[in-house]
Amino acid sequence: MIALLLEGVSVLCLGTGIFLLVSGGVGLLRFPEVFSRMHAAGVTETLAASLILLGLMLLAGWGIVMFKLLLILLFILITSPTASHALAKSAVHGGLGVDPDRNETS
Amino acid sequence: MKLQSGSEPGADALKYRLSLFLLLVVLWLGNSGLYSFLLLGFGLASVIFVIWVSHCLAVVDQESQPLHLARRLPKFFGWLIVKIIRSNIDVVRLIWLGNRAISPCSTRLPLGQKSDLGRVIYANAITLTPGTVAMDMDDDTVLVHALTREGIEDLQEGEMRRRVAELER
Amino acid sequence: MLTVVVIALLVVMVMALSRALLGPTIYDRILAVNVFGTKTVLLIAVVGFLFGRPDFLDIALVYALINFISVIGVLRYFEYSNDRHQGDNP
Amino acid sequence: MLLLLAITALAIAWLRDLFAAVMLAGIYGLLSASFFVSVDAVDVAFTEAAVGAGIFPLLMLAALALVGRNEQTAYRRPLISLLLVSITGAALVLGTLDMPAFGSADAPPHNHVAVRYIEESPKEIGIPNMVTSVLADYRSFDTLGEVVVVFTAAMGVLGLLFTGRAASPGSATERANMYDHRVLRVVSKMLIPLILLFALYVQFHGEYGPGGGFQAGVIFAAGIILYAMLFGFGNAQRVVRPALLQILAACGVLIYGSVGVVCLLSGGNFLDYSQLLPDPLVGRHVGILVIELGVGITVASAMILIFYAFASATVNSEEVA
Repeated sequence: MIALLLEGVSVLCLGTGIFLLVSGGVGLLRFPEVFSRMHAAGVTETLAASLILLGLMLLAGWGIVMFKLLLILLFILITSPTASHALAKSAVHGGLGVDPDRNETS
Repeated sequence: MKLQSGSEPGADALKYRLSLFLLLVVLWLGNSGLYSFLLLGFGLASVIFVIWVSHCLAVVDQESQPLHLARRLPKFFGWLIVKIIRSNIDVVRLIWLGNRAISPCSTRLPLGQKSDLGRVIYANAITLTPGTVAMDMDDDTVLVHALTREGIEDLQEGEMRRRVAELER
Repeated sequence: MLTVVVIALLVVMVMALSRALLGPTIYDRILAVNVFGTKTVLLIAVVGFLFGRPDFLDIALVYALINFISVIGVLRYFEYSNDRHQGDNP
Repeated sequence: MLLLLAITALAIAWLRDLFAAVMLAGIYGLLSASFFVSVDAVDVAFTEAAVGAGIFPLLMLAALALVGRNEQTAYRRPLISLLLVSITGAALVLGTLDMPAFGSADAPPHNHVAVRYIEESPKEIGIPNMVTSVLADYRSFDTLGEVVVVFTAAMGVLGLLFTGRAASPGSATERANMYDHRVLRVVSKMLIPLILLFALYVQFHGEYGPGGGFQAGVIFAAGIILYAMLFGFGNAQRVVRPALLQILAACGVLIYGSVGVVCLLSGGNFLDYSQLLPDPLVGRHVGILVIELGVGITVASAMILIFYAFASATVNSEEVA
């Protein structure tokens, strides 16, 4: 019973993960400029990745596999915003698109 | 960097090193899965070596081992997860609605944190919630880009900032 | 179910790859590489799971790490060369 | 998957912007590693992950910083080289025609040494990861050769580029960089110890799972390179001194070689570890551990040295310009 429940939840997680993943991919192709695309990439990297790894963790059960999956998840959650921030920052400094002074008042 | 860590009292430096030690030991044991005498010995040697190297590189201090925040972190993460889920739904909706639905804009928001660590947590929390990206930061403002006007307004209400500030109180 | 996940991951990887090819700016490419990297991490984790080989998770972890470092490296280089050739934007 | 690989490779050749080409090369590395994973070649995938996707783009970038970003337009029509490449390609294709069909059971790799490796290695060496036992025991000469190659490459690059002049530590620009990137600084301060520990974990678990000296060395080097990129080359060189690294790189080769000599002295063949200790199994085990350590040390120091060499050459050319 518990096992069945776990499997159901995990399938739910994986399914939602897939949907988010594909949505993020579509956004990556569809949005007009870098910063918007960055938000779409954020979708795939935060919740989609977490859900898929969570689904795997539920399938794995307690043990070393779960620990490693958790480690990967934490690593992604720490590094992905950092990398996005660095990217955004260097895009702004590279003089791309957004002029903060102009948009501040609008 | 050197100056910062050098000026700390000895007891504190020891505390951070101890916490790093525990962290590394957990990492090794969790990853290895083999508990033979030989490998545990290697593990201990590796942990000590890494602590020595990190000490040389001056990366062990208050910023990398945020012990003073540890007690309040779980509550913050709980809130952040809910926030992330909600903003994910928003962004996915926008993606399928297409380009007309979005109105990318950027603005500077005030930072209310005392330490660099607090600012970093705030910036990463902003970036981690899809729909808003922290683009640049100086001492007291952060430049945020959002997919929609609502995203900015949501941040301007300042709940996230208040929670991060609470974290380092 | 896992097979579906693998297929979805491959599809998203193709999307990221085409974004990397299309450009238009260098930042788009870096973003695409970053997305591609995290998807590879997931792909390897899932494939490892499918084959019943938990060793794969080590590789996935190395990937996550290497991906982060190389993105940072690329950005660092890029800022650096931007300083060098002022106004030499893509 | 292979199709994706081909597309990426074509795009790399086609792009004029070398920078974009490097980015794609990173993707190419990731792709080929996933391909290796899907054919179950774990160790190869591991190496590809660390080298092809990580270190290679970084070093290419360091080289790019040296030579400038845009490919020179070719003035001469490179007809001769095109011809040469075509001939070589045709020869290679011809060569593959002689090879047995993919996956056929009577192909040489399946009935020559592989069978022996697969059937005997658990008994003879007693470690679970067959790849490690093949690399570090049956083929330890080859591996020694590879380590020497890495070492020589590092020395060659040093001879060409390294001016011996370290960047002045804590110069104004470096400090500005650190201050600017506070998100990066804090996060990588948390991560660097973990990366280094993970490298050592890979080093010592080479016998049980995918991994070993090469991969561990590369990961370790990547950790240090991350530090160097964020905290300035001057700072990194102050802590991890190039002179020390040169000694270490030599030491790694020396460790490997001296294991062989010790084997000779104790009455066996060169690199025949079973002579190291009374119990041949334990002896082999120890031998593999020690040479893997040697490999790890050499690879890590060689990679960091090469990176330093590029970086300092760039900084110096900057100062001249």
